[in-house]
Amino acid sequence: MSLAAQFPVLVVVLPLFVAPLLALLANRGNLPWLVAIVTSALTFAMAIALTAQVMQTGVIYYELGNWPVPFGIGLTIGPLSAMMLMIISGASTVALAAGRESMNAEVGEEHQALLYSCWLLAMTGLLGIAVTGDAFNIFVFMEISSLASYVLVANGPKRQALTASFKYLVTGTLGATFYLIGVGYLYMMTGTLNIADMATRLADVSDTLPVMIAGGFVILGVALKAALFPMHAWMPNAYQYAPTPVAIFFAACATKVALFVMLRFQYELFLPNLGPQASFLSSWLIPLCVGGFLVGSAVAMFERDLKRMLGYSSVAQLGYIVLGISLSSSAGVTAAMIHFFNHALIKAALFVAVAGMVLRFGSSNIEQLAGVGKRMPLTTLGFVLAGVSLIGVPLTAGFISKWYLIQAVLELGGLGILLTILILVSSLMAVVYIWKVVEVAYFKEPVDGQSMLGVREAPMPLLVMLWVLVFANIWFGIDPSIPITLAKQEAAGFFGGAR
Amino acid sequence: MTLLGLYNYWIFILLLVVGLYAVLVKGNYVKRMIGLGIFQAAVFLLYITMDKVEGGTGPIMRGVPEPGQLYANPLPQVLILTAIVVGIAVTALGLALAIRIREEYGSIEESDIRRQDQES
Amino acid sequence: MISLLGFMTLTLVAVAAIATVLATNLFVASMWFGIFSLLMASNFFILDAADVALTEAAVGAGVSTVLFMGALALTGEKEAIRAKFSWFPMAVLGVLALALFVATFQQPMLGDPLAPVHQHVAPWYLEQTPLLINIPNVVTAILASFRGYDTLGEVIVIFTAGIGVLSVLSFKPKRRQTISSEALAAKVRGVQHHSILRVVGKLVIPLLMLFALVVQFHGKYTPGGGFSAGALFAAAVMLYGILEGADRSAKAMPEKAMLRLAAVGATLYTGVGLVCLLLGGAFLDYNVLWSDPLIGQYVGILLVEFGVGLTVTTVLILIFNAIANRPTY
Amino acid sequence: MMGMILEWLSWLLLAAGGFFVLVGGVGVMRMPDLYTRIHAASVTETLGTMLILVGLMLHSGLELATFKLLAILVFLLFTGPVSSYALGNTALLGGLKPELGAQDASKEGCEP
Repeated sequence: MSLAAQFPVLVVVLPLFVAPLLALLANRGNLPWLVAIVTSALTFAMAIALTAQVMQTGVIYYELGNWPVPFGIGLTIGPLSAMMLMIISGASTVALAAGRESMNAEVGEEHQALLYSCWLLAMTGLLGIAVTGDAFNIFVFMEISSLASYVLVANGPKRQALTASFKYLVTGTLGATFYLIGVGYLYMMTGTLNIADMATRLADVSDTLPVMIAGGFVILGVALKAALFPMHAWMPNAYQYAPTPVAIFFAACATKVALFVMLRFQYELFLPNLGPQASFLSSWLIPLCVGGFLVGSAVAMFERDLKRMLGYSSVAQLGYIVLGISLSSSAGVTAAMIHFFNHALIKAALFVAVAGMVLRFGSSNIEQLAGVGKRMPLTTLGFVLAGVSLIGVPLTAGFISKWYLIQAVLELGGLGILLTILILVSSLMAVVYIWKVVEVAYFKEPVDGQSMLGVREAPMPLLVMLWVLVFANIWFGIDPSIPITLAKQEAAGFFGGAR
Repeated sequence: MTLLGLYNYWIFILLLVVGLYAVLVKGNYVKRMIGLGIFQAAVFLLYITMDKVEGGTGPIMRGVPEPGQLYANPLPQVLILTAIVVGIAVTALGLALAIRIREEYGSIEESDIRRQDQES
Repeated sequence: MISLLGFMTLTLVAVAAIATVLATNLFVASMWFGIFSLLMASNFFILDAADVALTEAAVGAGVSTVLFMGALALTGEKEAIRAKFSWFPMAVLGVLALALFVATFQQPMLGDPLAPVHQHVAPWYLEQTPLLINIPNVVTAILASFRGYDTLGEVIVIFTAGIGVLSVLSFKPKRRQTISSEALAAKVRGVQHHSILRVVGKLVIPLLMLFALVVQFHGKYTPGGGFSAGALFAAAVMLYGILEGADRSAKAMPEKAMLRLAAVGATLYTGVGLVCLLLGGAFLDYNVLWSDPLIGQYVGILLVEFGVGLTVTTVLILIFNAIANRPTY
Repeated sequence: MMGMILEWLSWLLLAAGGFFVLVGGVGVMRMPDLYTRIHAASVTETLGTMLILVGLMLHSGLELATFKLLAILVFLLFTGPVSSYALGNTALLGGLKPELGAQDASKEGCEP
């Protein structure tokens, strides 16, 4: 078999093979960082090759151990999985490239070998979820990424990182175990674990109560992992107290993988087979998403800490994605997928800029960042442009995803108009909290106690990464062909009946 | 007869509720880890209840199995072997965090920790 | 008759769970948790799940109780007693329990051979294993070969927990350390002079290690395999650590060596998969490992189970030594 | 004929074992403090278990299972009393004074 045919499994196995070896490396200089970024970059290259292949030939199937699918474990890489692979490995590469110096500043030299090993394991877990076609396998890889994420968060400089990590551990394990119960009920009623196979066998048992409960548990478990509105308490905490490069990586892709699982279960399993009951499940999500993006944006407006503010803004943005998913229509899927892609770009850019500021100013408290505009012009400009994309001003990626979301929502008629207004209200709130940072950065005089001498521009790799992301934001604002073709292909897959 | 047939599921529900109650309500971090352990053990019970076949033995086919022999379903057992190790992995990490929190905060009670966080 | 016994053990399990949650002294609670795990293991055996019973007993009752003991020695024993019984969460859980209870009446009965679980995938395994892999223990066949990718993920989960605990506990507490762990262990050895226990320990520990190796390499024929073997071997080392003092068990099984062996175990598993890849098969396809596919499967499963056993053993010992040797405050 | 006697003997042993386990259980409930409870518990541990195991061995006749039961019997013979000793030793070191001893000593006024 040619090497390219092995990519579907190699994209997960490469970091999985390197991570244990990385844990053995002595903490000399930035050797662990180097190994981590090379592996991450290679995975990113493989992900791009896979996406190109998926765009031409459609879904790729790969059977592990050469066992036929319902009996062995099969990997299915559709357009959505390919996009997720790109987002995860891309976010990891960018975060590693931009975050080397801030990681050295925040985490001591002697802890880095284990830290970067956990980083690769977190990435492996997320990639494993995106690639696999087996319901129980998703649980196993979800556990790998979660365990590694708890360790990454616990390495934060301040002592609150420990309690943030413990709360994240309890919530994450509850979510994963709810998901496991859901899969257990599905297995009890269908007798198989492969998602595609389960979909075919679910039709004749779909009216029984245990299948409804299975859907409820899976959605609840995944919502807990994705920090959906009422259960989001752990996410802002984790982003604030985790080392900043970890926050870049998580903000861009960690919670989105849980939404990826929700989207797959909702559209592949519940919608085609459960009929009326499935729309009950998703309509129960709409009020939660509305609550999510209203409360998320509102709290973000009054937040004093920059990273915590972006955490709450992530809660709001995830609310948009779940709104797209819960519309259970082809336009809804397209909107959700496009926002997967664009939100990763926006949040990665914002957090890279914040990493620069925290590195030079030593704190992420907004008041203390006064006058950052004058001292670090390039970083702050990058932050502002990313903020503009977050708000959804035309010619930016944010606008494209908002545009498709509003188009999808308007299909609902009366309710759609109300939802559109609410989306615009939350975008206005986004303007407020981005402006709050801009005002502090440019128009406020630095706090007198703050010595501005030592402060200079952010390190070169961070700036390069920031501006690569900002240009990507603008580029995908003007020519969003790649995410849109992938989204349309996936939507066709679900509704066109190609699968 | 339904009592014996569905009793396993009822005990699963009871353990689920007991485990969740301990995780959500108890303030002590080690007690919450024990609650998490009970909650995961309940899920193990749900899976293993599925594998029992009336009159079947364990899925070990020594020698030539006589045709009529029924075997228990091996698949849930494989899944639960994996889930048990996940449970112990999470418990170990949770306890390590509880130890570090005790050293940094001086206590592992939710109320004390929140009070110290608000003061600082 | 057997399901009546199952009925009894399950009631005991429920009682043990409630007692665990109600106990306010955490040592008592973790003891109850050990009893709960052991009763759960015996119940698994009644439900014809021998492998799971062995692993649950070794991991649930053995290793996790020792970990809880170690953690409690470093944190507080008493739980802050909040007398009030909060109604709101109980009400929510009550509604959830009611919904689940109503659903149970549409679920297949215990032991019902016509249940969907026994229709589609399970019979294929039971028929094909003698032909394709030809080992008696079907559970090990599925664990290592049919769903080998799951178990690979599993080894990585336990490895992540190992380096996670190391990374979290590598931050030495800032406060001055009054007594080093070696001196503390010597003091404890002086006071508790477990001479009788250490003599019997010397007798039991080798037997336990031998049994662990039997379970590891006999896993194809009798219930057992990497996980339970790893847990049993780690339990033997923990018993040695408890009797002789944790510093001696740390000297016997140093942390650096354990981390290396755990990494070797994990990469051994991935390595076997990659070798299958290079030999032209799919990832984790053991048929290509040997000229005759059956022997290929045999060799593949043997190596993979050894990788699992090695990683689980070394990670559990690593965690025990890290927790037991931490200076107390 | 021989089988009949063995059958009866094993049922007899099993019943006796069951009875002693019951006695141990009641003893643990009634005894006042830890040390006397260890006595009651060890009745179950040694006598009750031994009788049940021997009864099972007779029941299963000469097979591999019998040897395994014998191994369990030997293992329990070693670890049972040792664990009760460890419990008592640690309790004493932990400062738990035996209750009955204290009352007689205080009456006669000598150190317990």
